[in-house]
Amino acid sequence: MDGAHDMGGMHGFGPVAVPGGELPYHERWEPRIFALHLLTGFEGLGAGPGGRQTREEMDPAGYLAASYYERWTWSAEQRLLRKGTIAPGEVEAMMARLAAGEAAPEHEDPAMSRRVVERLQRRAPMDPPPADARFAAGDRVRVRRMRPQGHTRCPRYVRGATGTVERVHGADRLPDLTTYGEPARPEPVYSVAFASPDLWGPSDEPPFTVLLDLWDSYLEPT
Amino acid sequence: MDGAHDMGGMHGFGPVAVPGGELPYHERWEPRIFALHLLTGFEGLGAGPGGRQTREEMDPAGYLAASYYERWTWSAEQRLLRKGTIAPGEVEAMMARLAAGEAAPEHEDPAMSRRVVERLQRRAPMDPPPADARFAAGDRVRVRRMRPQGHTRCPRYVRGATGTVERVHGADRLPDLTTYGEPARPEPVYSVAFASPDLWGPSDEPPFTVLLDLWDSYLEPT
Amino acid sequence: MSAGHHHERPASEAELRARALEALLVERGLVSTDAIDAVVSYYEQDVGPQNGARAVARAWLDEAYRGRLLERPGDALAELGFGGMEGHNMTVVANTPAVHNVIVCTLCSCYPWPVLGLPPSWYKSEAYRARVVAEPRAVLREFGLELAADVDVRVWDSSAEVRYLVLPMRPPGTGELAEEQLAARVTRDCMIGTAVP
Amino acid sequence: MSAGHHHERPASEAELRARALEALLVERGLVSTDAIDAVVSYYEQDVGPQNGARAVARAWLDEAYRGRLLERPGDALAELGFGGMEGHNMTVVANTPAVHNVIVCTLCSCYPWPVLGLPPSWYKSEAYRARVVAEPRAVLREFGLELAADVDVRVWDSSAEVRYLVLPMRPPGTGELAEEQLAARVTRDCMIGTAVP
Repeated sequence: MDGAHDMGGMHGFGPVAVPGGELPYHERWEPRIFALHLLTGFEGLGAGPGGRQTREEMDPAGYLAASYYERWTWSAEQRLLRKGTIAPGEVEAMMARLAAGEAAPEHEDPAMSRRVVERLQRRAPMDPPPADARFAAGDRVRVRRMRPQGHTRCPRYVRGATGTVERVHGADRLPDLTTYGEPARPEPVYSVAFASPDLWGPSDEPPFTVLLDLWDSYLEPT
Repeated sequence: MDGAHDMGGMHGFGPVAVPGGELPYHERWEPRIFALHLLTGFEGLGAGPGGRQTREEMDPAGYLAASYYERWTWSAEQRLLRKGTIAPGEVEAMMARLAAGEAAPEHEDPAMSRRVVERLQRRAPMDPPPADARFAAGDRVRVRRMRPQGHTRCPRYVRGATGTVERVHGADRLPDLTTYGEPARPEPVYSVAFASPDLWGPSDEPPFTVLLDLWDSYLEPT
Repeated sequence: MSAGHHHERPASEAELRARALEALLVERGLVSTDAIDAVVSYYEQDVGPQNGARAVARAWLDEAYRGRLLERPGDALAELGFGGMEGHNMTVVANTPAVHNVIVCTLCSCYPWPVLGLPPSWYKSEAYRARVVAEPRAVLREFGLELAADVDVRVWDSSAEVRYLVLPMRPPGTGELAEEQLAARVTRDCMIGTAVP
Repeated sequence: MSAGHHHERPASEAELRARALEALLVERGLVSTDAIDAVVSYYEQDVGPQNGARAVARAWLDEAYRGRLLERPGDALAELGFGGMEGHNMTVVANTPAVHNVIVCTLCSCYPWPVLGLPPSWYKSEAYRARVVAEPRAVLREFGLELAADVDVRVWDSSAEVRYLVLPMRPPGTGELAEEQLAARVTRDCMIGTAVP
């Protein structure tokens, strides 16, 4: 999905260093919706594409207008609606109750607390790199041109560009397929280095290197 | 400038055919701001990059949130402010007067009316193609990779792609320079045809052809 | 007619701002109300798809004119009195049984004003600009136009100062029709390429 | 502490919607207030840049640990008790006099939670995601970091499941410092690559 979230290289967003930028969030509801989003995943309360993939489905104007945690709120709600955990209109009804001054309900479940922290700590590394990976360190590769309708991890700014494999990270299933529950076999994921002129042409800055982690399916030999 | 206006290939904008889409505009202020924008240009009341180039400078969220004629309103105002024809705050002051019910002023100038229609009708074709154009019909060319900070007519979706010159349209100065008053010599503008798989990779649709008009500076030999 | 009269609902912020710009310049005598009216009227009354349709009908009836329209479109359109802003460098692209043409401007909203007037809202929409260069058949299908799989769809992105006009194929069963009747068959969308006559 | 108490100003639409989602699920017993508190507290109290800083300081003091951190980062971080979600596949990239590393996620906001906690707002901003892969020196300059022209800036876009941590160079004049004192010199931004110790 080539949406507003695919931002590498875009202009017009202004400076990076702005007042307040150092903090991870500014209001108490922000870490709470983050936590709630994780919990809905862990507890199986949502359905369909994950939070990240769901946020990419926001319409572009809405995506750019929303704050970071507004996007998380949106994706949490969409996933809950898809599963049927909540029904259309229920959020608005609860908003009205809270706006009218009703106290937020509370519910304690220490077992769930232990479960979620355990889940945050669990380790789950990628498979090791396959012995028969198509490319090896030092190989020149070209990123395929593509316009995937759905989720992808191949940003627009590297498509068609030529780079050099630095290493094989490991094996992983293609998110372009797994996001939608489609079958996918583990395939090599490479670290590919691009010289900046091969991405952006001439620039005011001295040349630099951009490295991306790219699935085998995104690449072709030069 | 790689901003939100560079839309070729992007997802998430929904259907094309929507109710009301057949009309050029829906409210009376819309053709009037269009006309006013043309007049400010003809009468030399604005300064700096033109309307189109100015609209590209809107921040991306603002660009996508705005309607078509809201963007024109924005660029007209920016150009008038740059020239000093209006001063900061004057628009808001006039908005307050109009909102309070004051009648809009009127002013007649039949000579200006004649002048503007004459200007709309004036013909001003491009220079003929130069005899020594670098490429000729049938030549394979590659579009340079680039990330111009300013205005360009080379959309992101063709950069790095290979196509075939169909014809040499004529000679024109590079808008990437002329927009900012920088000197530019007329150079060939080519019609370049791209096979859809060379832009987008595999697709659900049968292959098709996309043709763009590209200045010589955007191209390199394959 | 000036803006600002007879509003039946409160003006939106956008409308108010546009009207304020006009009011500021008019109040100072920098632009005139009648000059604005003249531009609006020019594209509502004088210039529009009826121009392009006339050229198309003429080309259907007159092989020599068709040749001129494709070879020297600026001159051929000038013969009919058409030309001017956003039409300085016209290219006319002819549909054939093997080729269907569509025009777009992905970066902006470039359009051949002298022969088609001002573009419809959908032509300026994000959706059209984004999609027609990447999935033209899906877009044409929204307009009810289904092309055979072996037709080469050619999408012209007006990225420079050239403006395009599609010359559609003459529909069968129109052998008896005069120029004016033929022109009536040629809609704006036929000359953009999202419809056929 | 649950949301919804002690608001000093009217809640925004965004806040109200987020609180309503929590309230709906809590009311039905599908999530618990304390589980939400536990996640928030985990990333505010237990996990943050202090973790990464400890690994960096250890690497500065212990060549063997440095070797393990670069070769088998997952295991080396686990030695210190660090690991978990968004850190399953760590890669540690070392700055040298010739190389300066910076991390980003242009498509999303991927970040090595177990060693850095939750990312600062600027890391998630459109501006950072758009610019650091295309004009890294201009971005670093905004953070007050000016690199020599011959340094190879390597920008790591976390496009897959690998998460990155920058191992900065040990600053001169720190020969006497113990691990804890060294760790105090290592800010979060040093491990993203927008600062140096």
